Amino acid sequence: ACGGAPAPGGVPLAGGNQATPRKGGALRAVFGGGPAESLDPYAGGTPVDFVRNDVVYDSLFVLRGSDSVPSLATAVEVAKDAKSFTLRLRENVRWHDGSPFTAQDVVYSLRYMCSPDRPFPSQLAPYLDVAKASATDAKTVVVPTLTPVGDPAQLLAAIPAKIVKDGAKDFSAGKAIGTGPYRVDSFEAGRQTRLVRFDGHWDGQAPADEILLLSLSDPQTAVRAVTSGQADYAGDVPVATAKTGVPGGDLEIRTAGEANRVGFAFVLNTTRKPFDDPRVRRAARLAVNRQALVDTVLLGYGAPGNDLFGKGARHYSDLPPLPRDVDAARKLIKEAGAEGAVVTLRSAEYVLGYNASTQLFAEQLKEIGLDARVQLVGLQEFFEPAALAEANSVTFSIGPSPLAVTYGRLGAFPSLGLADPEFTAAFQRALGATDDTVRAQAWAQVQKVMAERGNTVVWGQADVLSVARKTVAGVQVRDEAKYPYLGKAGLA
Amino acid sequence: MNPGLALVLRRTALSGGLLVLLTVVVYVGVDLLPGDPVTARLGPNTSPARIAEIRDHLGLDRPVLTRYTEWAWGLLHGDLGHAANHRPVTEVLSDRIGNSLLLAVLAVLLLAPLSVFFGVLAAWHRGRATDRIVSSAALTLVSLPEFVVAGALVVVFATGLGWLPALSFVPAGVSPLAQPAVLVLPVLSLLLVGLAYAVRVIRACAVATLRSPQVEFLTLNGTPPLTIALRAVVPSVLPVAVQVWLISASGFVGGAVLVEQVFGYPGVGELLVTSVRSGDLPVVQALVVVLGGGMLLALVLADLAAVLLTPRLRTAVTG
Amino acid sequence: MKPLVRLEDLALGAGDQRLLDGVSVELGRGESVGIVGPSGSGKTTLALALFGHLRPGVRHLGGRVLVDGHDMLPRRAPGVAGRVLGYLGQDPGGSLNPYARVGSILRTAARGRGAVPELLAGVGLPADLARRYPHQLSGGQQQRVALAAALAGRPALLVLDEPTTALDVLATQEVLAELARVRASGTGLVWISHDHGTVAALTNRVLELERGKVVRDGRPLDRPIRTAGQRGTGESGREVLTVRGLSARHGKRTVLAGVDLTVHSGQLLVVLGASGAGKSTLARRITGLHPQGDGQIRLGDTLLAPDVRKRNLAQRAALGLVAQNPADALHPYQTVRTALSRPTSTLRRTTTTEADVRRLLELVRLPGEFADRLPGELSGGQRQRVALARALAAGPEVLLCDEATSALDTSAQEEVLAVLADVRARLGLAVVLITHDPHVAVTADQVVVLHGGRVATTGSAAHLFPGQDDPATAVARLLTPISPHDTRGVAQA
Amino acid sequence: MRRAGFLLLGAVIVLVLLGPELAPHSVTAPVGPPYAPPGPGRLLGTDHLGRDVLSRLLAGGRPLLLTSLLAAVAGTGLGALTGLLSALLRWVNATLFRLLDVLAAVPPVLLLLLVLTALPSRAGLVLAVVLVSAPLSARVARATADQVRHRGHVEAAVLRGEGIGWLLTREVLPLVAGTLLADLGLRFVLSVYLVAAAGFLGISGTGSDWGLLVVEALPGVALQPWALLAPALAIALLAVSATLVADGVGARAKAVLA
Ligand SMILES: Nc1ncnc2c1ncn2[C@@H]1O[C@H](COP(=O)(O)OP(=O)(O)OP(=O)(O)O)[C@@H](O)[C@H]1O
Ligand SMILES: Nc1ncnc2c1ncn2[C@@H]1O[C@H](COP(=O)(O)OP(=O)(O)OP(=O)(O)O)[C@@H](O)[C@H]1O
Ligand SMILES: [Mg+2]
Ligand SMILES: [Mg+2]
Ligand code: NI
Repeated sequence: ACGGAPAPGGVPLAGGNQATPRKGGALRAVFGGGPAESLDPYAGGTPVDFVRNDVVYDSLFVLRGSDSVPSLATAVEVAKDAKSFTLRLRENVRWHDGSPFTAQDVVYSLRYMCSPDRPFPSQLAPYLDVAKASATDAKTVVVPTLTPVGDPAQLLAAIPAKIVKDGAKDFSAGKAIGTGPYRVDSFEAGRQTRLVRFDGHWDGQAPADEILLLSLSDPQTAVRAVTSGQADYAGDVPVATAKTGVPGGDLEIRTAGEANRVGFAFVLNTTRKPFDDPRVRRAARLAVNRQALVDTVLLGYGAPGNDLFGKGARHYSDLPPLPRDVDAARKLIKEAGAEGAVVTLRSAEYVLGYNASTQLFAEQLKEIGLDARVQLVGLQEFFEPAALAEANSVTFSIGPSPLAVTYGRLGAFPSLGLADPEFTAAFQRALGATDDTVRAQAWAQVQKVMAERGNTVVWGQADVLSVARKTVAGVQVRDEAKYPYLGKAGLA
Repeated sequence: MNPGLALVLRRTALSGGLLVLLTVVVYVGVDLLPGDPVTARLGPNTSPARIAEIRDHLGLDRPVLTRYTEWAWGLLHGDLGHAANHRPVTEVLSDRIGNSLLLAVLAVLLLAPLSVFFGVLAAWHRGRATDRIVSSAALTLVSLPEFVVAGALVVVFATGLGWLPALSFVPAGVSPLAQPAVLVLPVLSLLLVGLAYAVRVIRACAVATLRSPQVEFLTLNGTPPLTIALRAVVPSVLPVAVQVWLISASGFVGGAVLVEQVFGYPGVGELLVTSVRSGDLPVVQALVVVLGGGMLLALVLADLAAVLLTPRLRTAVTG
Repeated sequence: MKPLVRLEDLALGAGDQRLLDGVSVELGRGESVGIVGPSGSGKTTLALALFGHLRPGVRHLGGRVLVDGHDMLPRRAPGVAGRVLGYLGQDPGGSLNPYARVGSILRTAARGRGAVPELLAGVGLPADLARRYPHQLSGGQQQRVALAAALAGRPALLVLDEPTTALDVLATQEVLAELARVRASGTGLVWISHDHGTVAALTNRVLELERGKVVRDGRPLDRPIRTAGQRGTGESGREVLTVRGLSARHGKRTVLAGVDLTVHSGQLLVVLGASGAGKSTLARRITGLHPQGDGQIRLGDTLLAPDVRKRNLAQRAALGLVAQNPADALHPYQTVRTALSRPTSTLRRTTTTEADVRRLLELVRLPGEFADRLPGELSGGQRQRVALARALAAGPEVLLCDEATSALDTSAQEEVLAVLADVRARLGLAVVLITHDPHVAVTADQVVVLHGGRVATTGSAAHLFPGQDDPATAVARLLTPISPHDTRGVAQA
Repeated sequence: MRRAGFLLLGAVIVLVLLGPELAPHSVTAPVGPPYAPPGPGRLLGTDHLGRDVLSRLLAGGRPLLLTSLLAAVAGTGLGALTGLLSALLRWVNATLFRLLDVLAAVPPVLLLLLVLTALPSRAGLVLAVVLVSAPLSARVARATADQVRHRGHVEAAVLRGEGIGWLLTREVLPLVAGTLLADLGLRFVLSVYLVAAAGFLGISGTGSDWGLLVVEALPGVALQPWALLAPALAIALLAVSATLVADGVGARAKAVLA
């Protein structure tokens, strides 16, 4: 299913070992990490933080494929006006210290995660009125919303919303407590976390006795950890490494599968010339050589995109990609009078491949008569609002998050969103719809506008690759494939 | 008072003043860097309005001098503030600084004798094959980026021969000293890169000494080459060599990012770069103070060493 | 018996010039031989050739050097230097490793044989010098330490290139006595010197070189005692330089105290004193190179700042200095022309013509083509003369010469002194001459004798060197301490 | 050996200067698949974007010389100047040199960032490298000059009223030039990578020079080692040949400096 021609050694296996892992043993996994890690689920932002949080803490809902399934919450009831919802919580859940899980924990967690004091405040904040959230009894929580939210379970599953214990403030190694299948034994930021199985987990016991999470900032080093036998699994491996292949018969390169690909895009700024003109936007989409980008930037590990984010998410419109047509693009540019217009393409190596794709995109835009200039910047300044507002295009990628999350994010940023009345109306309708058919219609309309005159040039869907010992089994994807769920993983 | 001691005290006091200057410059400078902690962290996932709200909440919009004063006040009380992830900065720094110092000290301990050995050896055989080999090898080694050197070492000693671990994993809370094997390759990588510079400079100094009349005198009186090297050449290169070692050591502590990354060794270099990238200003500022303070101290020591090792300067101070 | 050293038709050259031309000599074991000859005749070149050592720029044109049966050219046979041959060069200051203390230098040289205090005592130096660094020694002390180091190796043949140039008469006698002992123990000597007295005292065979050729090989000439030069008249012009209560410190050590001195225009003032008495320090104090100390220095009516950096150009131009060590006083990479033209251009702000350079070279009896040479391509005496010419270049009012003729043979020395006398007479130049040479001392108008940093005696030459007294004896008498306390002077005060 | 050095250096310099004209392919546009191995028409293969490595190598020399060499020369020059002045003048040692100490105390990466923020251009890059290297060169220069500044000829020059310029350039510099040249050679290589590191941090003011080529080639080094080795070796070649020549010339023609 992969485009291009992967090298003999580099054909990735979808999904990996499907066997049920045996009970016991220690799983050693490497992820990107660093000194900024934290056991506080709202204070750390590195990959290993997300992986660790997933097994130490539980969420109210989790994503399985495109569906949100109950976790700490068993059900959610949405009010008619979609301006509040009621959560029913699971019985017999215990914290790592043995105390019972209550509705008060959820209320506290919602407030905790949305507070601006958090280094990474939850993205639920614009949706939920957490100050007014209340526990009506030990297992029921009512949460008013700030805008109509028709399907809160999707949001609660897709946006990391780990539940911490009521009153928890101190998340140092001995104190960090969750309800998840593993508890923290020892932790040192940027080095490693030792997690041991929590036998009292509500979802049954996890297979591995112990998970050792190793933090490395350099992906190549991470792969070397596996090839040299010092680890069993390395997540989010660069395509070049995959292409090189791994030595030895007991290692394999895996992909998280087509449904878990990440959409790579250039988001055009519709608040500025020349991309304020839909014709020029369309020209850019006609100009981009999707297959070349997939073959070069992704080394074939992926497929051309259709300019819509959210492949694999619910209500995604699987339209065919726009075929490349340089002549038509030139004509559109001429019509719009944008010949020779200067366009700055802002990028940083936020994700491997951003800069490369931007450089190629610039070459392709030059072919249709735009004066494309690549603006490569450092990570620390990449997302400066003022600078983003000045750039004509920003390189960006989003995984298969629910469409509400994806378009919500883009819309929050004037220079990333699409200022189009039809689009905005349809989006609001989709977000607030409590009925699934209405929702499906609304999303279809949102994506139709995007496909016609949208501003996201999603040129490719990239495989999420990992390197693993063949015996590593049970690795699941819940929200993003880059941060797999290890709660059911172990050695077969 | 002993004039030597007086010199040290005066220089140390002066360095204290310089450190204050450094903190002002760096605090303000870092503050002016593009990007701010909140945007760098939250990125595009958060609307500009919300970002502004959080910035305001954290007091990032207050005048920089106000914040500097607060920060400096905390500094005086040993409080370096909190990192972006709310850990006390002192805690974030402490283990990494130790690790980096360990690496740097080991590398310099090896660098010092080796650089003098190869530098003097090349100078002794100046213009001949040994010199060419040493000099060219040195230059080639520096020309190859550190990660290539480090990578080659891994391929040979870890992947190939299997003598040493490819990665310097150390369990949480354990000092790398407990597993000395993990230190070998990182130290070696730093050493090879640092050696080149030291060898070349020391060679140049030694060549000047070897052309001097005192060496002619010693040679003509049949002094064994080793004695000449040890008594006349080595002492003459030491005042300069000390500066070179110091320069290398400072590079080993704060600039060993790539070596640290290749071996997964948790050191200060990586901390500095990631903190800069993620806009974690309290950590950056604290690091600069600690590294800068350490460097200023080391510079005082190097100045002192230069005086002590140059007889004319020493006798001018001590009478 | 097999000779220890054999030179066969040795020829060395530099550029298109022959420095040594067909030199054939044999030296037996234990034999002592003097080498004499005018400055630039090739003495040092010959001495170095024995070691198979050629200075940069010098080429081996032909012939052999055999030492103990080994060929030394083109490559030095190993094991000869040190065991068979020992060496002391013309530039003693430079021979000492500046990074080692005297004690360490001597221990290295002795290689375990001989204790440092004995080695120092052998050359007439106190044992407490062992803790000093070479730069803390006076010129004469440096020379004796270097000699002690050369002696310490106990080779079969010692090659000594003008080893007493910086020594006063008393110290010379001590050194000669030590060398006589060394000789008696069977060590041979190659003694290069301009002082025929010492040559006669230590050797029974002399080689005379001229333009790289051996022109005489025979017994040392018992030359008649040099005709004493023109005695000073004691007449004096106006006061140009007055020094009152001058003292000097090196750190905590006071090396000069309460020195009063008046220099009149046209006068020749000779400063005498044992090695280490403070003569060079006095010169350095006056010229402002050594500002640590008290007292007043007046040039005419103006009070001079102690530090030369605080003096203006006219004041600097008025005082000329020829430093004791010419090897170090000339920049190794600057040609003679540069050395001679800079003083005028900086001090007098005029450009120097080629004729000026030639005139200056002519003054010190050097050929004009030397203008393009680097110091390394000059002989010791030639370097000294360039340094003197440089000091004269800016036309000073007072010229301080620190052993400015020590490396010159008698005739060159006389010529140079005659030039100075001429300039004194014509232009009223005052010359302060620091010297160990009694024959020069007697030509003074005024004599100042330093003792342990204080002025011990001062007076006219006529007064201090009465009648037909032999100058050497007279100087020796002046230098002899009056009481034991005196030897220590202020140095240890 | 010296001849070989000269030939080598000459060849490298010709290549560097004419390189951009000799480049057979576009420097920015892909000419084939990414990480293609060397083959006919693409002597050194392609890089991660499928661009011709040889062309990029040929084009990357000039910016390298313009930035890194200039920066290294300026850095060592400024450092040596301050270092030598500090050895000769007490007040310089007490003021300027101390300021350099402060500079030395700022981690290079940060200094680079700060300067480039204020001056985001090639000039800023040069300035940053100068500021990073000057304090270190200054120390080496001062320590070396301290060994020779007491010599008789320096005193003679002071006596005859030579200005600081003469003392510095004519009396002391020739004696310490060997050490400073050694320092310069290494500063050059280090500045190449400092400039590359700037690119790494996303703050490059230059197009693509050899340092950047090395950094870009790193992730795919296993697939296309030539993309990394070629520029790295080119840097080494430049450094080694320049050093061989400098050593040879320095040993022979000291007088030229004086
Ligand atoms: N490298 C050289 N190039 C050219 N001429 C040289 C070189 N070295 C020495 N000479 C010349 O060789 C001659 C002999 O020099 P040498 O040092 O042997 O003289 P010397 O007899 O020791 O004189 P002095 O008594 O002045 O020390 C001198 O005229 C000197 O100028
Ligand atoms: N840097 C120094 N530190 C301490 N003592 C010194 C230093 N330099 C010289 N001296 C001492 O000062 C005294 C005077 O030295 P000076 O060089 O003036 O002697 P001098 O009369 O010129 O002797 P000479 O005839 O041997 O040249 C000597 O005893 C010497 O050892
Ligand atoms: Mg001589
Ligand atoms: Mg003297
Ligand atoms: Ni050898």
